[in-house]
Amino acid sequence: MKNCIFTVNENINIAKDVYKMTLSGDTSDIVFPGQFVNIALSGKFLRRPISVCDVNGNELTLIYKVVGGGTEQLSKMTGREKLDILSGLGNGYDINVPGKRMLLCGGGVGIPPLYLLAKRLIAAGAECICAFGFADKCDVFYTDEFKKLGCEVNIATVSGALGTKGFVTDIFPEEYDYVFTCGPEPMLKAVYKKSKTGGQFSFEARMGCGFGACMGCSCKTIAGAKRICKDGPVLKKEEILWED
Amino acid sequence: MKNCIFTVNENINIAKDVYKMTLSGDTSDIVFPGQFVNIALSGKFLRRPISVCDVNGNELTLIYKVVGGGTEQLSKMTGREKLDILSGLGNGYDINVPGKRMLLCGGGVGIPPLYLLAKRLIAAGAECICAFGFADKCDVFYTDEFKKLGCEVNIATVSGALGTKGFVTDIFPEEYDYVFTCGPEPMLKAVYKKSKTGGQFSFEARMGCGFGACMGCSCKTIAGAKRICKDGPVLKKEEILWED
Amino acid sequence: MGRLSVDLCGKELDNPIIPASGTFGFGYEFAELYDINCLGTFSFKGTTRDMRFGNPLPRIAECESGMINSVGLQNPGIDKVISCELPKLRRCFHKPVMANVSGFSTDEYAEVCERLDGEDNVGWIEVNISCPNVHGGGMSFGTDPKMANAVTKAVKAKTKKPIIIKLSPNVTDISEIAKACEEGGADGISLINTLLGMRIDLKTKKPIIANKMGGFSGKAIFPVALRMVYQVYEAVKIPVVGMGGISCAENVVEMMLAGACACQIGAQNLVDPYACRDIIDDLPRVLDKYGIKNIKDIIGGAH
Amino acid sequence: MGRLSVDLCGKELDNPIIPASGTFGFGYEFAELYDINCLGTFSFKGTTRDMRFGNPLPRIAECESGMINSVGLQNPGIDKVISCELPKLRRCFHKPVMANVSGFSTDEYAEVCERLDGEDNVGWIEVNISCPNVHGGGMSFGTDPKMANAVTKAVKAKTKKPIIIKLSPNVTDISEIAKACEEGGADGISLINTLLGMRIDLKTKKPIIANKMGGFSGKAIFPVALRMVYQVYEAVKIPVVGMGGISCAENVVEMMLAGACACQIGAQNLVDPYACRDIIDDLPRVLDKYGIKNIKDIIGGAH
Repeated sequence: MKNCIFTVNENINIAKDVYKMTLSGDTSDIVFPGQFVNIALSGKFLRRPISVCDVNGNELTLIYKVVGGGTEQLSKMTGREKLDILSGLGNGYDINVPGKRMLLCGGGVGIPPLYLLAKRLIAAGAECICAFGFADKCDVFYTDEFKKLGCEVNIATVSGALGTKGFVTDIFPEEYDYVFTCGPEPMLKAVYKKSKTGGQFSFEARMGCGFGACMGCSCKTIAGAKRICKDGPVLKKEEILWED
Repeated sequence: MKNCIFTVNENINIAKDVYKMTLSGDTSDIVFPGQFVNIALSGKFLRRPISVCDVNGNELTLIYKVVGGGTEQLSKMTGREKLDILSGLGNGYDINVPGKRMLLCGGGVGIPPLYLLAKRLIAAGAECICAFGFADKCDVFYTDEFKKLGCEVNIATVSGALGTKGFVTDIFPEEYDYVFTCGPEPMLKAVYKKSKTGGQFSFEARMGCGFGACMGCSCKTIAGAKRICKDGPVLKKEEILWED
Repeated sequence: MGRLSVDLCGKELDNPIIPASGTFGFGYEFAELYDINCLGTFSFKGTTRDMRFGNPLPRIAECESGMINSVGLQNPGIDKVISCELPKLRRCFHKPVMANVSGFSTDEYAEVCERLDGEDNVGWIEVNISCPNVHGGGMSFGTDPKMANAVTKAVKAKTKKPIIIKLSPNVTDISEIAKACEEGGADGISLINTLLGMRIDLKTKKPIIANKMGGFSGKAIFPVALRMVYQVYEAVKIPVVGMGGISCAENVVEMMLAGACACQIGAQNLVDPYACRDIIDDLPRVLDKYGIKNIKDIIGGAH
Repeated sequence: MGRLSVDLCGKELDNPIIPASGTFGFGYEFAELYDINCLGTFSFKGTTRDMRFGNPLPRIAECESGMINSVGLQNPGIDKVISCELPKLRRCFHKPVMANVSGFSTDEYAEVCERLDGEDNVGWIEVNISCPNVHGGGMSFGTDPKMANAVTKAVKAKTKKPIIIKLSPNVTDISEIAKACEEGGADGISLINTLLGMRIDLKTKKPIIANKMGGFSGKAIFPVALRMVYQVYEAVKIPVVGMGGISCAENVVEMMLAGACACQIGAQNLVDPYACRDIIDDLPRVLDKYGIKNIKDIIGGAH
């Protein structure tokens, strides 16, 4: 974890309520795909956790959706703003997994962290098949970017306006060796049920600190209580304990 | 009273901890010298009341001293900032007074409102003799500006580094017809005691709203309770009731 | 009956927005700025039997997201309120107003309420049993269920106007006090009055407020107010007027979900004199955003 | 003895800055960021006899200038704290630590304190009688002077470590509770724990916190905390540790003027993990600014 000032370079609307922000700063503590940063915003007490989409040298890419006052404030930035950021939070995905055909399963703004993951997996010689779910056509983003990395990209929309009508579980490939996933909890549950391989699942929670101090985001796992922010957000499939 | 957005044009340090800020905006409710504006600052709950130094068309001049976090924030503005301002607050000085030789008695940042007053008095054909008090040489400001209006300016400093060593009451002219004053309460008391003519005294208080709603700044007068912000800040000499 | 209309003790309000007592005077300062007839109603400056100057200065201290006041019930006394303020008010405000009453004995409360009983432009009497500023005054009534009950009974015996008891939040069990007022015959409960707070001046090293402590209000106290409104809504059957730190239309919706049938806006009026008008104007947008048809449908919806 | 040093129940602290329980874990997360030996001490995660998972999620809600938490005393239980956490802690923190203890009966409080009595790196035991998160739990002890007195006596009988009782602010009369603890033999008082607060999600129209209500902390509550520290300082002779909304060195000076001999920093650690270190570094500048030679000279200076 590092606390640094980042400078906003660009902040563009790429889908309905979804923005891509690039920033410059000390990214040295962002080591694993699936980690997140926690952004202080003026007038807001708590920081806003946003997953890392990509990191290139000192450039950080974040993709986020406007869901409340904090992300709305973020969306109005136009460039040159200075942001106080805690970076390199969370455990992130572990890419040292068995097999070659990797399934990357993402829903909505759960997709961005899979981008750096795909890059790393492909660099390590793996094949990536993406199963991405969106509500509607206007919500779709970043599919070309994944294709450019060399991923096979399959899309499902709830409305059916683009790709297969339905959910990510409706566009699972026949064969894959391992699944990485990030998205809303109902999607994670569906992926958990449908997938027969090992996998890593990235969870969301309302957080206090984002670095393990407050126990605000603890969840029960097979291996005991874990803090989503520090021991997660990525849990191994075999650790997961679904409540109710 | 009017609530408008003003734009900061300039903000310069003119004496120790003292700044002169010019702003553009709708000044139409600033009618009398001695009125004040109430400035909203981001992150501060209460507005900051600052007396009007001058107004020219849509240009407003404020002179203020850094005394806490709010004025410090104000002092760091460099231009183009937008400020939410309630303007035209308070009763202000009434220049329809008997006589021709006016004594303008000011201490420190009590001096700025006397500037617009001097302008108005001179325009109305009066003579202005200023008695200004400062702590030390580094605190002195705006004396040349008063001279340029045609005022006679006498200075006292507590340290004696400039002008007469002592207080404003040590540099009273022999003759004058009326006194207008603004400054810290001990100075107002001394002027009240020393002056033999009628006069108008501008008071300060910790305010809540600045426009008469909260009763946060009421004081007792001969004429009953008055709100410094709404019925003041200027009281006629004959109304004043000193407590203890 | 618009989508913003609500019922308060049998009287319809065009909307649930009510400037809180002590932040709106008798309305004149605000009437210079906008037509205050857009309000649901407003609660006028706390009135006692006798004229009061109130506490010494300073009476105001700033806080993070709020302020402390210690005005100490400055008011002209009930005679002048009836002879001067109410007639003057009739000219700029054409709806029933909420009269806010304070006192230092059950007799005084009863007497002031009796005086107001005949005033036709008084729609409700809000009885402040909680002002934290006055030594030996309102505080004790609001922190003791028996006293709260006694005041309620005393004022109910003297007026037919709906009686709304305004509670202090500086208690261990707000529900207990609310129930005691309901048992005493209260027609409604309003809460919360200010939290008792303090600031010290680092330069003088003494309390900023002349009276040392004062009432803390403003956005900062909203979560405490919301919690207490939620608790009181569960404790009593009479209507609850919510207040404490409301600064926007979203806060109004949240407070009504907690159980408020109407909302008072206090400190926000002092920093933004247009706050109430703007909140009323903004409410339809917020209702649309959250899929709410009529605001009265959401009262207590979070339970 | 530097200008920042203070005495806490007979033990000298290098400075008055103490991260508050529940916002600093057992210190490890912060030890990765800076050398936590710069602290006066710190109060570790509230510990109960048995392991607890705590409350369901969500446990966190944001507020204006603050936050609500409803963690519900998640902790590994006293056995694991003694066998795992304290030895691990010795490696990164070389000063006496403040052990924070919670319980659901006087026996449990007494048992946990007895277990800690033999731990040499525990300098003080802070007994939380005020956690508002646990149904039927700590709350009742902190709101009743008799229960507070009973807990104090029970723990004092089992340990020679200085006992600091941590009070809940959700009471009518904080002085009464503090006096009951002093009478029970407490060596110090710490306050305030969180205010009971609530937020409602406008989208779901239900409380954000799974447990509905939770503890409100952060800058917003500072004026209430300051007032209660001022009151308790006048009510008791034992040392008072002040906390509640402190976010900067100026707040520390203000809290000490009100009567605190040391200060705990809570929610601010969660949004600025370097807060305590930075406050310690900034204190000399603030003392200079206000003409204070040694910080201990100002304790209670506003009275």
